[in-house]
Amino acid sequence: MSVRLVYFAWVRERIGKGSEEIDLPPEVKTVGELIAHLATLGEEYEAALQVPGVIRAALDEEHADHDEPIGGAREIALFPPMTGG
Amino acid sequence: MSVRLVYFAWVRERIGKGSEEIDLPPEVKTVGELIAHLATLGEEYEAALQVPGVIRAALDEEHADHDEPIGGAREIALFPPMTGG
Amino acid sequence: MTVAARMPDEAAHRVDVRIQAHDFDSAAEIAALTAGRADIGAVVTFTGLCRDEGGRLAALELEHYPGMAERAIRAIATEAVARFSLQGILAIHRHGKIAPGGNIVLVVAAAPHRQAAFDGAAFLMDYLKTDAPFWKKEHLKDGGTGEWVSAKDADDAAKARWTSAQ
Amino acid sequence: MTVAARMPDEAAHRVDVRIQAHDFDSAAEIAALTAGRADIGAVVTFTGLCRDEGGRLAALELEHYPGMAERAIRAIATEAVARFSLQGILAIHRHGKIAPGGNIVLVVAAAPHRQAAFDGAAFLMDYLKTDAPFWKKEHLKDGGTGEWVSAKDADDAAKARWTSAQ
Repeated sequence: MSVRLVYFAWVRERIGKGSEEIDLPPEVKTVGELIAHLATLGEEYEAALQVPGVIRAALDEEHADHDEPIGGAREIALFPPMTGG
Repeated sequence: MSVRLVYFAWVRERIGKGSEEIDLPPEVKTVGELIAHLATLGEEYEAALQVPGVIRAALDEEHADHDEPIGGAREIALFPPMTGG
Repeated sequence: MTVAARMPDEAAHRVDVRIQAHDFDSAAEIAALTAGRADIGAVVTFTGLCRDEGGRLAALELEHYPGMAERAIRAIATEAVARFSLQGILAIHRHGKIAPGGNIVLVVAAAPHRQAAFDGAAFLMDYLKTDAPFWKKEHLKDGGTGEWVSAKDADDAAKARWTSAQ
Repeated sequence: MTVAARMPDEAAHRVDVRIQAHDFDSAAEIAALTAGRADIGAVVTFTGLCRDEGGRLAALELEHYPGMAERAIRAIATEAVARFSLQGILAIHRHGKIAPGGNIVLVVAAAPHRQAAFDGAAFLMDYLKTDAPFWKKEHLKDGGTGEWVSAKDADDAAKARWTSAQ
């Protein structure tokens, strides 16, 4: 399954791009498993995702915990804790 | 001792004037005693001050409880609970 | 200490209190409180307006005790600045006849962070409601003069939370 | 129910959310929220401004997740209206580069009485701080690019009070 990944703030800076399409390996079922999978894709991903606990995620623009199933989400966002307001 | 009394809102309306100068009888030492004294001065004062507990007072523009001594205050204000804001 | 040396400190904790019959311009007041400063992070404003009470009211008439009104609000505002480390506070309270939809009171509190600004404005309003010498009388749409507005127990309770929380 | 019959009710509980690069005009927004109404008694505004952090900052740059930013703030604003029976709520959040003293965020909450308006604005700000997808990066006066601003535990605590108080 192909999904669109979008990155923000220092996650984006460290990975070196704002978005990409990837094919999800069949064993990646949850947000946490996706983060663990991405961290194996190279140094830049490792640098961005080295502390998985601080990474926040959204599935199709809705906040999602790490144990949440990705299901049929088309766009998955990964980013640091938010600092708006 | 002569003091200036000022009245506001329904206290003013019931007494029928906004201010007056009166001579304080020597036995009137506190705000509460002043209110009791005024209530004897006629029907309009009685109507204004019939429930002394709701009457608020200020001595020279500072809030004062009923047991507070009038001391050398030059202006004594009597009024209902405030409803600003 | 010279006047020039005192200026920045006074400007940094500005207390501005005005009692007036004419209307106010919230935006101009916010701008004046924050103009030329880059240390303010949060501004909270409270505007109190005249309600028509379901179409019943033609106006509210606000009576006040002129000297004491400014003195009482200034005392509350000064305490708010000290208690919440505000960078500035403004209170404007109108008197006279005010039609539904019209402005009655404006409070503006400025602080480095949002909690202090929220608390400063709420504190000033809670004390102002019970301690500032203003009284509201209703003028009815049917032409009659209505009642003096009664003080609310809820306002005393709102004020009390600032002492119990200490 | 006809559209005409639905209009007053919708107008009575207005939720307006905007994500934009350009500045906002607080006074015009307050006026728009209260225009033509005589049932609003209290309006609370919160304005968040860019601080220079003791002269260190040249600007903050706000990055955001466009679609989700509006969706997240709209969800919080809609909950605030329901929870505090607000008559209207507005949130404007800017993105892009903002200089010290400049506006970042505006919240306006309208209600019949002051406590609901204060609570509505504070609730929206507390949730917005932790749930709206915005990130601040510092640009330094010395020309360098500074750090991404870290999330604060205090902001999580501020949000938590709205669930523990239930």
